[in-house]
Amino acid sequence: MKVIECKDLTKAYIGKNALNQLSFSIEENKITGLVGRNGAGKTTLLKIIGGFLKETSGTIQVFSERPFNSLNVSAHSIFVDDKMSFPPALQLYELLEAAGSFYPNWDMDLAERLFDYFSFDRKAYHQRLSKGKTSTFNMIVGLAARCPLTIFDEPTTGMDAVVRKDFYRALLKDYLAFPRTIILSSHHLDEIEDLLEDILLINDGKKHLHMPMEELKEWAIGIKGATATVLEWSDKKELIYKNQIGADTLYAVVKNDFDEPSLMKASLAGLKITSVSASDLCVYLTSESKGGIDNVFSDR
Amino acid sequence: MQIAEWIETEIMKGHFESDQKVYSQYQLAEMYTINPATAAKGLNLLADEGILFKKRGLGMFVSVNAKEMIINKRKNQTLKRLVQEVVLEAARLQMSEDELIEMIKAVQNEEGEQ
Amino acid sequence: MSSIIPILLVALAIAFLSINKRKKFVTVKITHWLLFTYVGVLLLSMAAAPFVADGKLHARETVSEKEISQADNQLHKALRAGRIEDIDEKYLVNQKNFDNYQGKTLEIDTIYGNVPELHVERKQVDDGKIEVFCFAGALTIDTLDFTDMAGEPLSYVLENNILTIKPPKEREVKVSIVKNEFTINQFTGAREKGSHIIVNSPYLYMRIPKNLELIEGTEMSVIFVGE
Amino acid sequence: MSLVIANLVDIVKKQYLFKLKANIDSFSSLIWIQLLALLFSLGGVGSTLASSGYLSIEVKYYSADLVIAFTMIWAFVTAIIITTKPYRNQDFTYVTNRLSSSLANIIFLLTASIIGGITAMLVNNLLKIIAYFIFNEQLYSFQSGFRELALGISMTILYVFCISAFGYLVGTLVQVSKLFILFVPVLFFGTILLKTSVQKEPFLTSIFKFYFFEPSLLLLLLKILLTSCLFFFTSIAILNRMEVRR
Repeated sequence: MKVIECKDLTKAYIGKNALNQLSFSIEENKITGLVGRNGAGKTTLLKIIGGFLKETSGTIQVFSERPFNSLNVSAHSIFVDDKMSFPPALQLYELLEAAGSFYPNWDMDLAERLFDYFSFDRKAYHQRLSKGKTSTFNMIVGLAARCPLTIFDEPTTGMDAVVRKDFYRALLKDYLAFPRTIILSSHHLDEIEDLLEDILLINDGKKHLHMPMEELKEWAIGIKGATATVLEWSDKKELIYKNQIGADTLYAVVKNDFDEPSLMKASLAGLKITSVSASDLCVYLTSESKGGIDNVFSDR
Repeated sequence: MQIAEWIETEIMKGHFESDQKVYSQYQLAEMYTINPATAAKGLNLLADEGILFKKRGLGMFVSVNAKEMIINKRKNQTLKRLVQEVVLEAARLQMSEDELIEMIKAVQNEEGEQ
Repeated sequence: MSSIIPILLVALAIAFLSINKRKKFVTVKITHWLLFTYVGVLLLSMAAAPFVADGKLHARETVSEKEISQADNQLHKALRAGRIEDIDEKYLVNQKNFDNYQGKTLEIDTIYGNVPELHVERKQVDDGKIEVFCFAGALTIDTLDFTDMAGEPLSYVLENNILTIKPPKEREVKVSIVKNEFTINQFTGAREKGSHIIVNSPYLYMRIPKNLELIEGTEMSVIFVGE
Repeated sequence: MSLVIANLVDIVKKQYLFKLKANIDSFSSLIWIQLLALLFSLGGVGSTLASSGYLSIEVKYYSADLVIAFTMIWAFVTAIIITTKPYRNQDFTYVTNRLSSSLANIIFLLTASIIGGITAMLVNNLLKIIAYFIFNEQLYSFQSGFRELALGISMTILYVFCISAFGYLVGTLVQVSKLFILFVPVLFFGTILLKTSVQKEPFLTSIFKFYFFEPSLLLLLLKILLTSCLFFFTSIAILNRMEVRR
């Protein structure tokens, strides 16, 4: 069953399309990573899914309903980011209780355990928390709500490495116990890639890739070697990234449609074949030009 | 496929006997903090190779001759590739065949002493 | 009695709210204390307000303008008819008897600018007794009856066969009135058109012996009752 | 996957309770404002001097009118505040849609009006006590029974509620465009100064008379309730299209 279905989804701000004819669908009970550069439209997309923003054109269905102004979507989804707004008059523990009164699947026990683990003070106030603590608290709310659709937009902002790791582990453990649809957007793809089942890569408000994480890991390969040889091998292949190292060495990333014997031949020809990490690949796929930052400095 | 390799190693070490049930995808997911789909893919890879077999509704079990299959596979694929690289590197360094074999023997002796 | 009902109602409302709150509110905050204290003080003062009376905080009788003018008319009528026994005692502000009046004549004079109406009743007997009554209409401020504070509207002395009507001492009446709020006044007809003070003029009434000759002073107008 | 369909009434109820807790601090400002008004009222809200011959009469008036007026201002400001961005975003942190958010806001404002209205009317007694004990003044009051008090309280509540409805609309308009921050006061003071040729008196005066000079309880009830509904419906209609957390 599909939890989210978008068709030609467009969101226009003044003079600019944040989302442009975006079409995709997300299956139930999968963890999907939403990846893209800054300003690619990730947050806009997530806020439309959460019902905060109104689509300009196209259709979006969450739980088979248009999310904007849908009480149903709001009741069964939660949107977590570092800008979640809580009333300043309430203490942290009261905020948890309030969340408990709203969300039917709320697990107060889990919330309290996480609360104590991350050593929160029950009587503290949300707006006085540090950046990392804010994110941690919001994450607790997001996890304990157990919403059928849980959206994390850059959930780890400000968290230190240890807390980030704890969060990923908590997310996965709770997901295993209570499977649900989770969308996770993050800049740290290398950190979250193990968690993900699917990945949705958007660029300039358009869908670039949407595939299982496992496929993405084998989707491209890196070839490194003498420039001429590399060029010969990558000829007629879909070139994703190319980097000239030194005088006569070239590193190229191409779409992986080689078969096993031809790879063997390539390495016999002195080429170094490497796999490309998902996070690098996403950077290559969404970079403005094939040359990356080096192009800026190339013609000086 | 790290998961597949890890289970292979476990079988080689004798942690799993033949006909014994291996970890489920969910157990693996929790142990390694990975998505259960990823874990399932690793398990399925081994099932496709015949190292594991599925019992419907019960999970994955170690095949009777799993160890040999792993040994064969590693010999024919993993080890072969490693050797290939060694040979290639030796050629780049302009080592003779004898020199290379000497080197291999020396390493083997060192390992044996330990 | 009437003030107890709203107190009960408010108390009930607070009890209801606090029961509802007890489930949800884990922490009692300063605001809660503030609110409870405030409402408590208000309720206390509400309960206390009628009791601080003790002669000071009076709830006054209210009289409508119509009632005042009616009462004034009736007073006037009774005076003309000579039926002062019918007049409510509260309108009688001053009464003096002069016994053993020996003179044959009585001159009535005034050094009081506003000449009050003087009603004279001739008695059937010559008993040498002159009775003087002074009646005054109500003093009302915004329909509150302050007649009792108006004091004597005039005084008089009998000397050398002359009854002199004198103005009273200057008198200051200072009152502080707690008005009803506009949300009440809007419907009770007491919509404020500024303050409304009514001071009704005083009347004099005399009983004189049968054969006493009355000499009217220059500015006096005497009305003989029953003639 | 079977999802329990969210019930509007249920959500509004939860949200209302949540708002009551979240906005509890607005009630402390109510108390301070009423105490301030009480302080101003202690000097008397009006006085009259009259003399008739020998009698000179000085009347000093006390009433809680000022307290009610201040409570109205409080309700107006409170209504504006809860339409502002942070407050709307708070709603959307938990379960809501725009309709439920507005409905909960309206019920909250009604609660605020009830509390404000009752306390404002009761301040009258506090005024008496303070004037009696501290200023040692001889006070006279009208004999008013439960009927008058109940009438006064309910009318105060209704007035305060109506003002809060107006505040909610103004706040909503400001959310649509910040220009209204400029526009509303201009409109307000403009109508005071502006005299149309048809009407002799300023527009605002006729509005004032329309409500405050209505002697019929039933008619006023109708006027106030209709006005409040109109304000709220307009606000809901506007807010229903608004995006949050942009």
